[in-house]
Amino acid sequence: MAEITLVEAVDLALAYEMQADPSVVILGEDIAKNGGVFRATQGLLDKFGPDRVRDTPLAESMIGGLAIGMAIEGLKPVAEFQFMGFLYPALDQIINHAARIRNRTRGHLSCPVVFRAPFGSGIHAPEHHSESTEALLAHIPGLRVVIPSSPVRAYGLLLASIRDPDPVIFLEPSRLYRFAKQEVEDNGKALPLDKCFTLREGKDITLVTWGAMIKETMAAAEVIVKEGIDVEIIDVATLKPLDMETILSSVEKTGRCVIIHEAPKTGGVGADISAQIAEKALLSLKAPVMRITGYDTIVPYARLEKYYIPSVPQIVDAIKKTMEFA
Amino acid sequence: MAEITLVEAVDLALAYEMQADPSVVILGEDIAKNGGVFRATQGLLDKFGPDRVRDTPLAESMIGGLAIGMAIEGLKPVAEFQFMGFLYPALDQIINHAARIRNRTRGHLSCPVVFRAPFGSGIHAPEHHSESTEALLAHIPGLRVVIPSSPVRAYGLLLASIRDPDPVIFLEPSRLYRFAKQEVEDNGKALPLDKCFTLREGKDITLVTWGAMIKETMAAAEVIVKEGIDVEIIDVATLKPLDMETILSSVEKTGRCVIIHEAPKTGGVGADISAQIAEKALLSLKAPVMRITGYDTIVPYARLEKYYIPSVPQIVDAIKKTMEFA
Amino acid sequence: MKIVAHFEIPYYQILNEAQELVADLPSFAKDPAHLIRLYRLMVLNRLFDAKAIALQRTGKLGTYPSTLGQEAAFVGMGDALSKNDVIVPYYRDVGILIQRGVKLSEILLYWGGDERGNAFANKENFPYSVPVGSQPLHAAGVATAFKIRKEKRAVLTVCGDGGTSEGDFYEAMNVAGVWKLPVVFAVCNNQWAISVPRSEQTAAQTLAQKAIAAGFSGEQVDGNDVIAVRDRVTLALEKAREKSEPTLIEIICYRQNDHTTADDAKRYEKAKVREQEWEKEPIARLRRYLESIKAWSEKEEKELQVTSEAEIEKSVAEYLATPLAPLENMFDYLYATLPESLEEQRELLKQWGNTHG
Amino acid sequence: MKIVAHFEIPYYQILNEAQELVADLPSFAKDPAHLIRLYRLMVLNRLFDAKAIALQRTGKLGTYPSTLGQEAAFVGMGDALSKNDVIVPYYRDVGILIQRGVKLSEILLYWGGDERGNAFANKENFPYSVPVGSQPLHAAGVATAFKIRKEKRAVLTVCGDGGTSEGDFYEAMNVAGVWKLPVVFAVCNNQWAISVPRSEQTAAQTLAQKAIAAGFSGEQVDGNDVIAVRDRVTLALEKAREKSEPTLIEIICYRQNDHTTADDAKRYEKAKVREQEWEKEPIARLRRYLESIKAWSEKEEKELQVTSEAEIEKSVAEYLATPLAPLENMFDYLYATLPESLEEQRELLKQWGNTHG
Ligand SMILES: Cc1ncc(C[n+]2csc(CCOP(=O)(O)OP(=O)(O)O)c2C)c(N)n1
Ligand SMILES: Cc1ncc(C[n+]2csc(CCOP(=O)(O)OP(=O)(O)O)c2C)c(N)n1
Ligand SMILES: [Mg+2]
Ligand SMILES: [Mg+2]
Repeated sequence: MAEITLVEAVDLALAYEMQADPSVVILGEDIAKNGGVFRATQGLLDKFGPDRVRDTPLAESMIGGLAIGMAIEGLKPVAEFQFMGFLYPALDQIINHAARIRNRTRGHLSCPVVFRAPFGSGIHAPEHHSESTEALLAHIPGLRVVIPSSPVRAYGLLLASIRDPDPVIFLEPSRLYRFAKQEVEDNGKALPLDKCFTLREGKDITLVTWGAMIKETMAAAEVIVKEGIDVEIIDVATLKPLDMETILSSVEKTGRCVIIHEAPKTGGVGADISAQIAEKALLSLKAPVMRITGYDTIVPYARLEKYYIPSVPQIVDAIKKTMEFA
Repeated sequence: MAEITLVEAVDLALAYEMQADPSVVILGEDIAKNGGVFRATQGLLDKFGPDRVRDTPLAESMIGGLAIGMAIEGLKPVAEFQFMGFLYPALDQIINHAARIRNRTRGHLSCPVVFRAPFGSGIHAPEHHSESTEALLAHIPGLRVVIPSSPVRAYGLLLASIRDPDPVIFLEPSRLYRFAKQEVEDNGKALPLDKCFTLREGKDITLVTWGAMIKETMAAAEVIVKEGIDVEIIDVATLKPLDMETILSSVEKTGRCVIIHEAPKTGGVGADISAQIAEKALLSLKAPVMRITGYDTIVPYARLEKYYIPSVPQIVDAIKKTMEFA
Repeated sequence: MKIVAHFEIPYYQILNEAQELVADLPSFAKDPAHLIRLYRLMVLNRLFDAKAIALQRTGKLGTYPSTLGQEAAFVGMGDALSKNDVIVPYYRDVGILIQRGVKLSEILLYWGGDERGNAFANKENFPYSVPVGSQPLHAAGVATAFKIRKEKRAVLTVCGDGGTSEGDFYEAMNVAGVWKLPVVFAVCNNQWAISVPRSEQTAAQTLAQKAIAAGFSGEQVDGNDVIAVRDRVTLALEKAREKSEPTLIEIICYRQNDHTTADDAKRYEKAKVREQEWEKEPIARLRRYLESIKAWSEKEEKELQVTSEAEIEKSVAEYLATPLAPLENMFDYLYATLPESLEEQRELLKQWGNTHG
Repeated sequence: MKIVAHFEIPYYQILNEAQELVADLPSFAKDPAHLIRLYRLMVLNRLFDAKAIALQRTGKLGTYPSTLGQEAAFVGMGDALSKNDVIVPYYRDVGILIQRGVKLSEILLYWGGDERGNAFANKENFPYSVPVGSQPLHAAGVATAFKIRKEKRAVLTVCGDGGTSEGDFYEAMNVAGVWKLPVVFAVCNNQWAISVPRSEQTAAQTLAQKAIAAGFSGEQVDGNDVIAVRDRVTLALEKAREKSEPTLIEIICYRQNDHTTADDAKRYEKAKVREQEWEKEPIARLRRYLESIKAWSEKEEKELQVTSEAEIEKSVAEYLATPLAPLENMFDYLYATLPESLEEQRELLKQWGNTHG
């Protein structure tokens, strides 16, 4: 069992499922011969041939609409958008069709498509390569939005997403693509969708996060645990539908919560989590729920981008403030 | 001074500003000869001629991108999307360009465009004609999102939006287009953007809403006031940037709050308002903030659509529950 | 300077407006029974249309888009399809759908505002698509599936003249061209996109030539000539099935009514033009031809009216008798299995459902 | 069947790969000084390119897209523009921008990851556009503004061969055609969209023919022939200014480097093909021609190298000396005036800015 990176885990899951299920077909820009600009589809063309591993013309609405048609006709397409910032032309197809075809036809047709895209900032790429607009998709009824934050979860959640009978938006934190390696058993076992992962149990405070911010959150937790604060860390993983049960029972236990995400604060998914905590666990709260997030600005170009991402000291500070609140 | 409907107020504001400012140009599908499918641009072709009142080919990304180019080159385009559900193809242009051109060029270029669209359900139209996805736009840094809920506010806010030097998404609740008439003075006076409107002052509970839900909220308030509960009603009006000051000081006064909107609950703008109240006014709260919203479903076709919209008794009930919370 | 490429756009017509055969009859059309079948379908389509509008006017149906004058286009396309082909329609294709096993009562249910109108028994038919120009991409996707699975099947997708301005329409054609997909793009050019005339939609002299941008052939056909429509679409579908090559067919017709019942064409359309165009309308044309070859009589015409009306009345009754769906259906088809997190909302709906006016 | 429309696509070349004049020289090209100016710009472009890549390799610049082998396309276009025209570029247009008053140091700043690289002094220049195919619509918008204001100005917009597959590209052409907009669409066909070859992008035999879908004329030009590029783009811009008519020009060249410094073309491109294409490259071609007419010498070439290098070094020094912008700039150009509600976040940024690694 090899130690692999998150992007390798994506590749591995694709290979596994393509082997297991001949109806899985992958498509996108530069995904075949080039193996994807991040190499998430490396080697798949050789293994599965050009019918099932398809470089598309450069047109994202097309990728969206085409994959929808394929899925309705019984294939299981896994389509890649090269970066989240280039998914926007496909939003119409995703919102108006992928999310609705089952409902529109009272279940006669369905759309088992997976739309993959790397997302998030911190990789020194040009403008539009740093988006974290998962909230747009998490607002749309009929979609699932899944975000892995480790190689193991990338592998298991991608398998689950492909097998899911409904459309899944699978967002891969590009900042974590090669951040850390992990042993991943290539056993074809899916992880559950619609469930949070509790990465660390603790009794004092709940940290809720997802995607690349797992990195800073873990680092902050390391600092804070040393100071004797027992943190619980939840990786939301499936942002839609949201498993509030896990989050609420954690907050009911700890009474304190900090939500950390990279997306702009206003309208970020953190808002919803915070609102639901306030609605359903107000009396358990010993302190206001804090949100440590990206700013309500456009992600800066490379020279300033790191200042956009919430920092470890900032998270540590929020945890302390929340702990000290009386 | 005539009593006019909301849609007539839109038309009036457009006429006023086109007269006052020759750089204002309007464009969209069926807006010229046909005067718009809701007649929001009725008479403008005759008054201002085909150069400034332009029927476009049927292509929404085009409407978006073209208007952006016009705005950058110094015009003040007011572009109509025929319905909000047909704005999605333009999201890429709006998110990736309109919202960013000022920031991208460090202020050298700017994009004073207004994108208008009717939105919301309840008009017995076919699928896709009933969207309330204002939250998608309210999440995007660089945009303003403005929603009028009366003829007077439609007139004043549209003038302000056209005069604003940055991109504004102006969403008109189609359910209110001809709901009630109001006297509107055609004096070219803009109403302030970025400010909530307090429609009724009260000391017991704050109702926060916008768009067509003003109708049900007002009706619920009428019922509840009779029962001796003194409600304060806030029409948010500008959803982005959000004037939390007005909302917070109201909630600090009343200690209770119900947010009402038509959009799906998860990821709706209500989540953000609720989260911010919980962050900044937790100690003032005498009860959890409730959100009465559309369901996390696709708006049903006409036969069931009314069951999707929050009802007056439902709002009344939420107010009562919030009042009774101890 | 040298010329490196050149292109031509052909126009096809068989039975012209003067009921003359201006080209050889394709073999199907030599069989009067076949032509009578097409004629019956066109009449049914027209009568259904009139009924739907009447229902709308009396508050018993939602917004409805008439197909008056365009019956040959849709009936011709529907007849060209083989059983195993797939249709990806837009929203004006009654004449096709009734040939794909879709019931008139389902069509009414759809326009009456009920999703169950889309729950067709033949599961591979796509439902109506409202976002203009978006559905050709789905057709390309279906065709991709056929190609990958090596099935000899074709897809037909339809949009209007307005739809050809959407980027999606072009993107669909482009991928169909480069991947050699078994798909036929039909454009029902009825000269209007609501109030915008064909001339303001594009400077292209023909809509057929849009295929040149995607590297495959496009052609025009007289959309008031059901024989020509049926013939050209059949050939294109065969080409798709046999050679896996796409075709664009511009079907030239005229919208003889408002865009939908929510529209008022008098605001922008000259009555004169519509009258002139009516001279070309497809039903009278075929009827006169059938009469000229003694294949149709006044008596048969009367019977047809009666049986069609009866069929329509039956479907109207079925439609009007359809009770509201359970409110919870809002949730029941959102996902294959309702996520736990939505159960609370589903309960709320049950609780508050009956508080609406 | 009758033919109702036909179309042709011309190809233009003046100075071919064997340095032969295969067509009459346009008048500007009869002036050796003008050709020398173009030559100098192409050399500057190439040397700048090499420098930028070197900076990237040593960690001093971000991802950079080389223009190696494509200098004639960009330099030719840039020279064709009049002062009052507007350029709406994509991201590979160094050779144009340097002729529009944009400083080399600004271009480095941009690729170094600093928005100030886009704050051009000439305010009407558009900045680089990253979302492929999206910017032709802006050009159409600018052209619409010119038309409404009755200004005799033209817009030039550029995208790659890959960009022609985007719906936006088509929508921009379509509106330009039907509104008769003064815009020139240039497609820099360098045969690749990252790893996807031109042949997999579209089945259209030429990219020029995509204009047929929009009802105006398209043409191909040898993109390694700066004289032909300059000539054809000039004529198209004149047509735009004088007659308000759009044109599509496909400039055929070859990408002689990886897509960007983040790419490795060895994964998908045959070295052989690149070598063959190098035979046609534009700088040697013009140089030999200039030498053949005795307008250029070894000595001048050496001087040019020296002065160009010096100019580049100066701009590199300027770039490297540019301090970070104030962090708060993130907020300062988001709106004309910072909304009150963002002040708190702006303060937060100041407070936490220095806690980042
Ligand atoms: C994307 C999108 N934009 C706008 C509309 C509103 N709309 C409905 S039909 C129509 C005109 C369509 O014209 P055409 O494509 O010619 O088809 P026709 O109705 O004439 O058959 C418009 C603008 C829509 N349904 N979808
Ligand atoms: C909308 C969009 N999709 C994807 C990308 C990623 N991307 C950047 S350049 C490129 C290829 C562009 O090829 P082409 O248009 O031929 O221009 P070239 O770079 O070859 O000059 C791609 C896919 C992007 N920038 N924008
Ligand atoms: Mg039409
Ligand atoms: Mg290219």
